[in-house]
Amino acid sequence: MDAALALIVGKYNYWIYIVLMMIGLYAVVVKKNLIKKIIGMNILQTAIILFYVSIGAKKGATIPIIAHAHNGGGEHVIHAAEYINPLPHVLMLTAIVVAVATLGVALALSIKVYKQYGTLEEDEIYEKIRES
Amino acid sequence: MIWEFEFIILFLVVVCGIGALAVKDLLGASILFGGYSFMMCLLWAIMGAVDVAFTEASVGAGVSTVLFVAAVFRTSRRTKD
Amino acid sequence: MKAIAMVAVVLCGGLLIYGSLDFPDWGDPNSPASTHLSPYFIENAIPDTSVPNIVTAVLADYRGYDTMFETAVIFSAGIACLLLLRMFTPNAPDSRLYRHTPTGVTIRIEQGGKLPENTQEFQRIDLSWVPYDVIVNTGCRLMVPFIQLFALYVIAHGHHSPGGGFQGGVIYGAAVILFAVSKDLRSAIEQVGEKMTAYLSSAGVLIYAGTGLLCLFLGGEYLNYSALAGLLGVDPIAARSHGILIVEVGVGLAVMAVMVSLYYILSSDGKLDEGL
Amino acid sequence: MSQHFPAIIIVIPLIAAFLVTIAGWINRRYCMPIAAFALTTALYGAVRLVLQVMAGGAVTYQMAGWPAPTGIVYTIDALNGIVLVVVSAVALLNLVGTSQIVARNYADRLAPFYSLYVLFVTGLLGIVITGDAFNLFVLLEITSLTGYALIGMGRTHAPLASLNYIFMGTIGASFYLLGVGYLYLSTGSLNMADIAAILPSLYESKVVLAAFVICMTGLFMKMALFPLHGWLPNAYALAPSVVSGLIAPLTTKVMIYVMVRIALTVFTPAYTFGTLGISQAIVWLAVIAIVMGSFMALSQKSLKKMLTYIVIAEVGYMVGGFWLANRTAMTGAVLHIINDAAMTLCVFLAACSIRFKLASDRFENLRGIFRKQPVTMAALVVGALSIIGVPPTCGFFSKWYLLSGGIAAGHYAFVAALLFSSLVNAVLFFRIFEIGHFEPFSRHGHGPAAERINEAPVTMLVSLLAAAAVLILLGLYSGEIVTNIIDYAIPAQIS
Repeated sequence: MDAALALIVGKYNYWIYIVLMMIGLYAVVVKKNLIKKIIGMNILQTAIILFYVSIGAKKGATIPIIAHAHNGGGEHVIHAAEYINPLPHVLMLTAIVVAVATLGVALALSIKVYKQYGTLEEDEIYEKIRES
Repeated sequence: MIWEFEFIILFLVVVCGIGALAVKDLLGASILFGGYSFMMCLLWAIMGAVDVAFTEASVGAGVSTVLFVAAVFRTSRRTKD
Repeated sequence: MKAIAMVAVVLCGGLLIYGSLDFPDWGDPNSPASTHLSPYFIENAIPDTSVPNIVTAVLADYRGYDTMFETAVIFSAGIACLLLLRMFTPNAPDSRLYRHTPTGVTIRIEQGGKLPENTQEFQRIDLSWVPYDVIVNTGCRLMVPFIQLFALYVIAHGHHSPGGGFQGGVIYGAAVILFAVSKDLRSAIEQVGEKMTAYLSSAGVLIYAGTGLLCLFLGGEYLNYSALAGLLGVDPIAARSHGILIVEVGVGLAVMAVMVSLYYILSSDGKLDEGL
Repeated sequence: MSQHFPAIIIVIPLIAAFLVTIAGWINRRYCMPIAAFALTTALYGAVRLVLQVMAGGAVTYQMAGWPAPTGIVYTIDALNGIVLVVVSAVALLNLVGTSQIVARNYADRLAPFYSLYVLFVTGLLGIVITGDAFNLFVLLEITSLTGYALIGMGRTHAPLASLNYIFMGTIGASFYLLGVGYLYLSTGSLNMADIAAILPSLYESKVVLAAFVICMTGLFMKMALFPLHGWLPNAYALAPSVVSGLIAPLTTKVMIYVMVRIALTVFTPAYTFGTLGISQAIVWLAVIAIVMGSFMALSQKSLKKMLTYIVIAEVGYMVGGFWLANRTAMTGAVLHIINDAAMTLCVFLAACSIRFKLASDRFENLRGIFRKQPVTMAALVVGALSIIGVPPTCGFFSKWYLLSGGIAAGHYAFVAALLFSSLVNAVLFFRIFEIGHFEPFSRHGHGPAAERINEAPVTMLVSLLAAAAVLILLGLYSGEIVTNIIDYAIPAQIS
């Protein structure tokens, strides 16, 4: 029981990312509205970013900006344990950019689809394709 | 780090995410998605990822929402699910 | 379909949960991720590049190559929207609305007729026009310059505080978008035109890639800013710091231009005529 | 300068993409030459790199001067050297072949088109050359984004197909990113060689298992292995013909290369084929992919749609050959990456040429096509023979390796699926030849006037003939390719 509790409490951020990821995945696959699908896709991507940021977290450490860097830096020794792991943050900056770029293209395409079929619902679009 | 605060934000993230997908109006969904991004940004700021939080605040909660609203404005607000 | 999707999602979640059982605890300072590579960055960011913000140092120097492609991703998103939505041979709008400013009378001009665009008395308005709002207009007009100033600060101060080219560029783009939302799209395009966004986005990425190429010609590896030391007249470590600033400016330009052009194209259906 | 080739090969196309955009506002005629120059440079650099690798072993290049685990490092060995040559050559041939058609059909959007075209190729080259797991993701996204846009610019239902591709592609890429995250969590590194060095002590870890499964699922989605192939047929068939000659030969093949790279370099053969024990399941999946791809190809009524299902079946060949896990089959799989890229290029270029003249590629419109477009059809015949696997062409040799590898592994279902698929391919293509050659054209109501030769533009014919010649040359020299390059590409542990 204690072990299970420790598992849940020690990693609760990881559970939240799994929940968000499943929500996003479900929305992309099941939702019929294209904009809703795009929102689901974004939630999926954000969940993964949350996962990476959780990897970087470190208890008892501060943000990865070195204090007193330029005034009297000589005697100030930097310990790695004092600062949060910066690498996942760097990777996730890139991932956010990728997400917004994908979002732009997806929205442009959905506008184009709307202009063509007059609706954003997938089932109505397929109906129109079958009729023509 | 105040764990109650973090817990509330984690809860709000999930609520906003589900809300954005459940609400039956695309404009509302875009705004809720903006709220989701902003909550996410707070969460990352708490975890010490200040650069990521800053980016998410300007991109996710800012520009993405505007792009969503623009796209909804150019298409329709109607949705069945 | 719904059932299959549900099964797939549950399977996927199960796999993820199974994988997370072996995770180190959240925030564990002794996890491999915090002990293998990151101590090097934390301890050597200042000696190597003289940039206190480790994230900036890693982003633009150690992994600068990733960041170059990140800028290229943004650039290709802008070009992709241009290719997909922009109508290069616009068909004239069905009708245009003009407002006679002194009296507030609105005239609709059907296809074919045209009024001179820049008369004092007549002002072209969007088909879905909202009456002039003092609070919104004045508020936004006041905010835009300060947002732009803040954006420049974020770009320039990325070495010492959170921020950098990408965030600054987005904020600058947001200022232009705010202007376009509060006034109308045409007056925003008069300020930052379509050609300008195309040039700026190419120029931004060219600055980045060109800096790398310059390093290569000066005898270093690609993007090895310390090769610029002779050119900038500083020691190799400071040269890395300056190199980071140069590429951040490039990133900022490209991101700002692409954000603005994405908004223009999405909000006007590719006609760049009437916006949100 | 020669030590900088790994950087130049990526950077020159990248810079060219931006120059094309600027050139588009000045004078549109400059766009195509700039793109062609960039791709030629890339091809030249790739060939030089392969020669360098053959002479002196793997080449490494440290970006920004940082050594391996800290910075991003390029490692070029025999495997990615040869794939680099294939990617740049295919892209260049398609660029030259379609230039006149593009100039005529897309005159108003030349600059964005060529800009995205070159960026797409840059992304593919980068995926192949990189030695960093995260860098691969960024480049993957460049390729995908430009690919979505290039597909979405097509007519009729292309935007919808492209949107579906976005959803599937993003899920795939996100899974890959998540897998890399799991690897990073358990090893703390992003460099492929470094991860491989740390992993052996973690083989029993659940995290590594999950990382492997997630990565592979994402890649299978991207390469359209059978149950996850839903996006591919519509996206490739509805894409503009000038683009499908680029995307169809390259995307899936490069993804298969990534799978080989991840499975062999990151996870090492000992883990992939030893500890894991899922090879058999994936081979069976490949068998199903081959059979289903062939069946679905049979039921199609237009040339391009049929070709897309053949692409799905071919993905099954390579995945199956790789997971058979013996040296012969793996040689076949790697050789097939090269050959399949060339033959897919050949048949898709032919389809593009036909569609340009007929404005349709439905089978009933192909009557008399041999008399109208003799050169195009000659190239299509060579490509078809290669896909079927007739000896002088290259398709035969890779299939031979795959077959003997399947027999050596004792996996007779795979062998049977390969033979069945070859038979189906023969049926498919001979049906087209029958329609094009033997069915009387005049039945359609046109007079004999329409039977005059009416060929596609010269550049198209040149690259069609070049592609056909490459197919035969690859066949004639396949022995040399195998002994000089592919033997070094496959790690020695695999017997």
